[in-house]
Amino acid sequence: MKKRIGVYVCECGPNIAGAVDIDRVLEAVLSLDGVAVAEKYGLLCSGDGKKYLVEQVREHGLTHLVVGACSPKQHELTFMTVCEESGLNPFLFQMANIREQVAWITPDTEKATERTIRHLKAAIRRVLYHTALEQKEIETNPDVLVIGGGMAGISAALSLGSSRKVYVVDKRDALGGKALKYEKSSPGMANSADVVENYLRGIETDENIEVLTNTNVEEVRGFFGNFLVKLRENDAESDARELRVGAIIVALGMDPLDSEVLSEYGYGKIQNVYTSLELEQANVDGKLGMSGGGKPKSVGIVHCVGRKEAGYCSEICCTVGMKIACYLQEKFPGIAVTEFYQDLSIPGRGAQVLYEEARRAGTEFIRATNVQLSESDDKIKISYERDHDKTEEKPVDMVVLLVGIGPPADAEKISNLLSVPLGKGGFFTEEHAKISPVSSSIEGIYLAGCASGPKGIPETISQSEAVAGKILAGLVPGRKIETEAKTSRIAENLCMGCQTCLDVCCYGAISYNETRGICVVNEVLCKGCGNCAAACPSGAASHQHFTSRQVYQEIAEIVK
Amino acid sequence: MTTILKMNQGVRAAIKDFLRHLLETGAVHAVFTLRKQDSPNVVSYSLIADPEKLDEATPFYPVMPGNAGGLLSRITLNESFKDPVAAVLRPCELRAFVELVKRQQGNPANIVTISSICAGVSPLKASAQWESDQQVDEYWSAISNGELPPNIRDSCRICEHPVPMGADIVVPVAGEEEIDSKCSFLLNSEKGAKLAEGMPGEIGETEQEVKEVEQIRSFREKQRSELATELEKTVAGLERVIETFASCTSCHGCRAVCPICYCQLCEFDSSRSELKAQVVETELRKRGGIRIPPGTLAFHIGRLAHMAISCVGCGMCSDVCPAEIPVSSVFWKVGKAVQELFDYTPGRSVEEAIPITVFEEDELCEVED
Amino acid sequence: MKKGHLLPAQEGVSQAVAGFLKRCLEEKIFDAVVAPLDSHAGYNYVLLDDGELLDKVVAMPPVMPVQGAKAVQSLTHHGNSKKIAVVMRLCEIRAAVELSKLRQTDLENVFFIGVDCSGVIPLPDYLERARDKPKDTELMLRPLCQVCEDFSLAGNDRVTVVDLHVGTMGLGDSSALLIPSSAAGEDVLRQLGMDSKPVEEVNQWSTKVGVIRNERRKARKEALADIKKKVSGLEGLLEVFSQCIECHNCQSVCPICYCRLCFADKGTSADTADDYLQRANVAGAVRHLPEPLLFHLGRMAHMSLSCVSCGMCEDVCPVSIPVGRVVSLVSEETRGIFDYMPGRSVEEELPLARFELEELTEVEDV
Amino acid sequence: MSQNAEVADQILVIGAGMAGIEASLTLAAAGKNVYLVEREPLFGGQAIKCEEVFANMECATCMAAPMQQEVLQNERIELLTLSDIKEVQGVAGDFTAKITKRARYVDSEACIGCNACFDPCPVSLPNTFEEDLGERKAIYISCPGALPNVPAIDTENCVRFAGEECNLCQEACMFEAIDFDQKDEEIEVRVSAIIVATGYDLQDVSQIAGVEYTESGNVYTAREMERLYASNGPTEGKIVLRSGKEPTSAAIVHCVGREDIGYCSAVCCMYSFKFVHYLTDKLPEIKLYEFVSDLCIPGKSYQAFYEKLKDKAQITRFQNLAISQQDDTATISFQTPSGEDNTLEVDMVILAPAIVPAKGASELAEVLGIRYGEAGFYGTESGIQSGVDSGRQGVYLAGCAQGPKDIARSITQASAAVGRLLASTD
Repeated sequence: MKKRIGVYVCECGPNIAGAVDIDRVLEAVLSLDGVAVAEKYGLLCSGDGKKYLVEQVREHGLTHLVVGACSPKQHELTFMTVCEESGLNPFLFQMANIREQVAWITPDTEKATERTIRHLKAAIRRVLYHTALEQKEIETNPDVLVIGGGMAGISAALSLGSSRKVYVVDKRDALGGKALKYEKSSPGMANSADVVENYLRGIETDENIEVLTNTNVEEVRGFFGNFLVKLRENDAESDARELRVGAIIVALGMDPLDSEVLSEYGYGKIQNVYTSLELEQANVDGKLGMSGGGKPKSVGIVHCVGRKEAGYCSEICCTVGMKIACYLQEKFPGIAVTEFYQDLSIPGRGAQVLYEEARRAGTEFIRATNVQLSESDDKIKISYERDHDKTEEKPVDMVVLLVGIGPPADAEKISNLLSVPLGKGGFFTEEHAKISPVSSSIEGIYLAGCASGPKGIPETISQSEAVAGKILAGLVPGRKIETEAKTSRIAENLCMGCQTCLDVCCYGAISYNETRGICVVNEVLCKGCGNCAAACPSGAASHQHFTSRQVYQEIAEIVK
Repeated sequence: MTTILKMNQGVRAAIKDFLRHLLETGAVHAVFTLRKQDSPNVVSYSLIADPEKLDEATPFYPVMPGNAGGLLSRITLNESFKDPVAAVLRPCELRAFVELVKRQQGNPANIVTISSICAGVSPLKASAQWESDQQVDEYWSAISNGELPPNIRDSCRICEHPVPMGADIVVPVAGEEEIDSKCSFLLNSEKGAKLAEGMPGEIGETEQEVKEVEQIRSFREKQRSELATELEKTVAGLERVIETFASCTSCHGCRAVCPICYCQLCEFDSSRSELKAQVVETELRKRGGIRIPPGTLAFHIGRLAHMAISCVGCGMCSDVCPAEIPVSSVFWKVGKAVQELFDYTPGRSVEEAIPITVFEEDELCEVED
Repeated sequence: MKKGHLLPAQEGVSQAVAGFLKRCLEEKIFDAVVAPLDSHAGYNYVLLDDGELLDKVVAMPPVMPVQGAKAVQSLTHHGNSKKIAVVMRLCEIRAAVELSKLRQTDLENVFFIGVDCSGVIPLPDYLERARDKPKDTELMLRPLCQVCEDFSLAGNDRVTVVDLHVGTMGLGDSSALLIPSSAAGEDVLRQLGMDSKPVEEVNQWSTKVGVIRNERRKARKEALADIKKKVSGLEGLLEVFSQCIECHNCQSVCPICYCRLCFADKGTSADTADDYLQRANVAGAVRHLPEPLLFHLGRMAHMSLSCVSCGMCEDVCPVSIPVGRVVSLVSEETRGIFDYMPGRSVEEELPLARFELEELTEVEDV
Repeated sequence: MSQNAEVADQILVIGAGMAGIEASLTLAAAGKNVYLVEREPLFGGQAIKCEEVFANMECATCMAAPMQQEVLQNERIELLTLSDIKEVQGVAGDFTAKITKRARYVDSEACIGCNACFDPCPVSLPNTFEEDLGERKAIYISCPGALPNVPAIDTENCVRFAGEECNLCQEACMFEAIDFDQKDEEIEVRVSAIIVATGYDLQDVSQIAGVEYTESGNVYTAREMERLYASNGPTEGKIVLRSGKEPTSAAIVHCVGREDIGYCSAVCCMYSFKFVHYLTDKLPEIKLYEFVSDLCIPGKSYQAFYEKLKDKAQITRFQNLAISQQDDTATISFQTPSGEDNTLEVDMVILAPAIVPAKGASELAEVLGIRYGEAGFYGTESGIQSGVDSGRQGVYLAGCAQGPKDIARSITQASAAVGRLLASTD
């Protein structure tokens, strides 16, 4: 079919009309091959302007549309909608930014006119190489898989259970996670176990929530709205179970930093040196005390164990230390508790309250570095440097090590299954650390709780509810989802199967076809970022709306 | 009757003057020809629009850094020149361009072709080593002695078509003994004649068909028949073919520089030509061994099948072969046989259809029944 | 000191290696062998399971008509279930390893036998003269062979992928060493009942290799400094590559350039005749194709990190551009940034395929 | 927005900072119709005042602008700028809110944001958005790139509204967008739920004992520093003192006012080290001091950020700090942890003031009938919960209105508020 391009220049009031000789521009572009019409209009983005464009496209039987106006950021969408209304595929449209890139920055009318012609020629030449792309819609399954049944997992499940089926999978034999081991939760000092049990009752009574304990995720395929998950029970001969879900929540929780550092503190060698988790457990079991059974008279709480090695602050240990101080002071009145800290990280109002309470109860806080433990008689000698110079010593009966939070033990396995990358500290990487903190880079896979980094229980619940918010908003039963139209493609005959594109794809949208020995793009998953096209050395991968040809053509005209 | 423009200056100066005349009068907007690069003794094809840049042009430089016919076809692949352009092409380059136009790989509109009666070019491997003008001087002095220049490509030594076919303007070079003091341009077409208007020199008519000097022609014929006999011995028969191509490194450089091989992705580089497991099994069972990577010979045979009918014998393939395989000689031999079979001369004219695209009722009757 | 098995080689190293390989085939240690064979007019890699063909094995051919990695690639690109022993130079083995990272070779069942390499003669020189006069001492090695440090496994911790190495240097004409360099290598010797001990010859071999390596190292520095001078700045680069006729032979024979169709051959620019004309109008004159330099720079961007400095590219350049030396120089610099050694091991990931939090910090802005 | 839409599908979001934007976008995606009410003439909250945000030093406007554009283009979101909540009646599921929408005097539909009206305006005054470091006209947008890109007339300073016969701006406008007859509007909306995301303010440092801070001296607040470095700020990113000189030394003081307010504001340590990057980026030779009491840099990525910058400044622990100003310098007197008295004179002091509830927070709390604590933040931080509970059913909290937090946590809480809202209505 013969190409009939319509070129429309927006005067944008005096913005463009006052800086550019539009008539000369129109004359120059009208003579170009394929250009059927070239016209100007007062304000194309106005209601009348849009109506005018729709009529023009129909009247002239245009096959392509080029608009010279403001920044595409402002009105590309407006004009693509115009295309759609007029029956033209919206991707057969190109916008030239002649306001910001020419009119506003070129005082000389002569020059501005020349530049405008260039920009329009470039757009005209580019649009010739555009192909009509289709926005597809796909059916979705609203159900959700939650991996991990700790605080993060169960609170997310509870928020979602009212509207869809939720599967909570945990490799352990019961839900509840680590929060069950705490008597109280810092900084609010509410009764942790009560809360968790309350949540668990909620899970039990919700018919929509199915709990699968002793179960591992074995395989995940598919994409947002249509995941196919294979589960298998631990050590069972039984067949794998297949589930269809629309979204997946990674709520694997945390594991304490598996740290050789612990042994540097004499843990395991010196009696009465405990980790904070052990102390919490002993407290819940009512076995708080010395290993021989006696009551401790003095306790040292050592902060930041493993921080240097891990390279980050685990955020909650300071308040945990204060909580433990409170436990001890409550159970053993008159006990001397000393906190050996580096920096008190106690953001927010709640933490401050707890800190003040611990101080009121008599806890001593010493800023100390280079803390070392050794046995001396039946005491533990803590030696440390106060204010980076003076070495001091303090003998205590018992030591609690506040061990930092590390990524969950399963992180790597699940990361590989889901193609969600691990980043800093070995935690799951968010789609965007600031504005997309509970999404992963794979659409439809969300992160809640400590899987993406150390955090306390309130923050964990906040994340779970945030994930629920995202799923409730984005995966509505019965609603279809639109896929990206501007995706990548891989030319079969050129692909060598080197899978470099697979390595650089952030969305898990590329898979390797073993039989054919080539890589294939899943158009539903592809977000059109173009990483694959940039990485492919043979040019087999290309971006459909930014093909080398389109870009070269545009540049060729600009630099002419 | 052919119109002829006679000039009293050497051909190398005359052609540059002529081209300058074309540019300055606006008869053409640019000239496609060889041009010296900044690095010494390096020439490459260029599109020249500024008459001043013609000083760097060197149209009949005895080196062919690529078959210009192929290059011109790539430039005009998508659309033709919109303004007139003059292209200086050697006969084999012109013929390659014509073959490519037949295959929709180039567009001749708006191109005026200037060709020469060619004395041959130096192999690239030799010219890459040139450090002075000595070899070029030797080349021209051989011509003015009425001889075939020394050290030219094998394909040039046996060239059957040193006289261009269908060029608008033909510049006799080979065999012109006074080449450095006078020359003539044959204006074969109206277009050509029109271009020459206003050039200093004497316009006349000649009935005489242009020929290389007998000496050169007979020398080339002798070389050809010698080569043919030699090839009978060295190439004919499967064993010998295998031997000829045994040292092939599979670099496929011959295909890369061949003007006729216009495919973007050659069949023999495609996934279809990859080694298959069952082939390995069969070969091991049959012979106990298989050469890897495979398909060396198949590539050459396949290429022969695809393009021998259009081979213009330019010799680029032999020039780039790192294994010194006489590729062009083999292709000449096979090409000649196929071309004769269909009475086809590649590049003779755009109108002449490529034999495989037309069906003649009585063709190849010898292989039927 | 490395352990080794002393292999008598009165009839030449090739025959000794052939004998060894024959035994391996007889004992069914391998299903097949890939080795260079003297056949017809040249040396070709052949996959064979017929022991008799091994008589034609040439352990160290004087030329490299095909980079061995290409042979391994063509054999294993779509997987390989045979247990195969591959006899090759270290640069060929390393290239095969690089290709495995790019999923072009499958090395699962491949057993690498490296051979001390004294370097190869450029193919054109060999075909012209050496074929008839193999002992012509006038003939120079490939420029990159002259400065190669990784020609032997002795004292070499930069190559860890060889299973068994054939040491020949410094041992005279009558013996060779089999040096097991992996568990699989040791296992093969054990199965054949061949002991491996720290014999005196291992010392001789290491010493000799060390001496040569030191010379090479020095020469390499000079050669690269020399080439660096030549290609410095745009002017230099343009000059070096200006003779290029875009035959792309360098790319076709490069073991690392695995693309079926090079980006530079795709014709993506789709420039029209008119574009050329316009450019000619602006510049006065334009070279017919995009600057060849763009092709070479693009190629280097794609493959220089994996360049094993084998020198194939330089061998096949019809206009004698020192392309191999330039790429090797660039490679040395780019590899340095990532502390990467192409073909060192299968596990070492390609720097570009791997994201390190702490890399290239000098170019980041905090 | 459809007038007939069910009340259940209408939601009111108060405050159009990052939290309010995130909440609105998520609600719109869920098919809800959102009234997004913003007090200021522009939206984007505090985040858009930063040139870059820690820890990746990402351009803040580049991060926020796409979300803002989406708000402006989303048919389900009605952004009401220059608007205040006057009254809220009803119960969860059916609230009626009265909103006063102050007149902008510029027709948002007709205006294309070409800024032609600024030049002719005869009034110049300090730009409060720029912390008074720059000037603006009586018809103005707060800074280049502010959204919506529609000016507003500041009636307190416009001479026409003071009775003069000026219509210069109107004359300059080619689109007839300036309408002096616009009136404040009273809007009544019925919504099923409310999300409160009113953000925070920085503590007024002039009230802090021992800190001498005047608007003409060499002591700056963190926000002034942000605007000084901002490429769309009053100096276009050039860091100069009020005197016009470049500082050769600067001290960044953490925890200013912490003792007064009694809590750690969570983000100051990080942005204080961000300032080290700002200053060394523009002034590589500058000598920097960080006065730190306790480093609060929690989370997996913040420490690495600190490690990268810590050597570019001299870090000093302090107690009992006082700041005084001289003509060209400022002096910090402090005690080291071991009790020694010490002083330091620098060209510039940058204060990291505490985060306090937004101005008018308690009044709004009364209007909304929600709980607020001693410090004035909404809701509570105690207990085991996400903090989105306001104490009133159907009203949810998000962002710094509930307590100091960084952008990521504000955004998380905004999604969480939507999560709770949707879960309770589905």
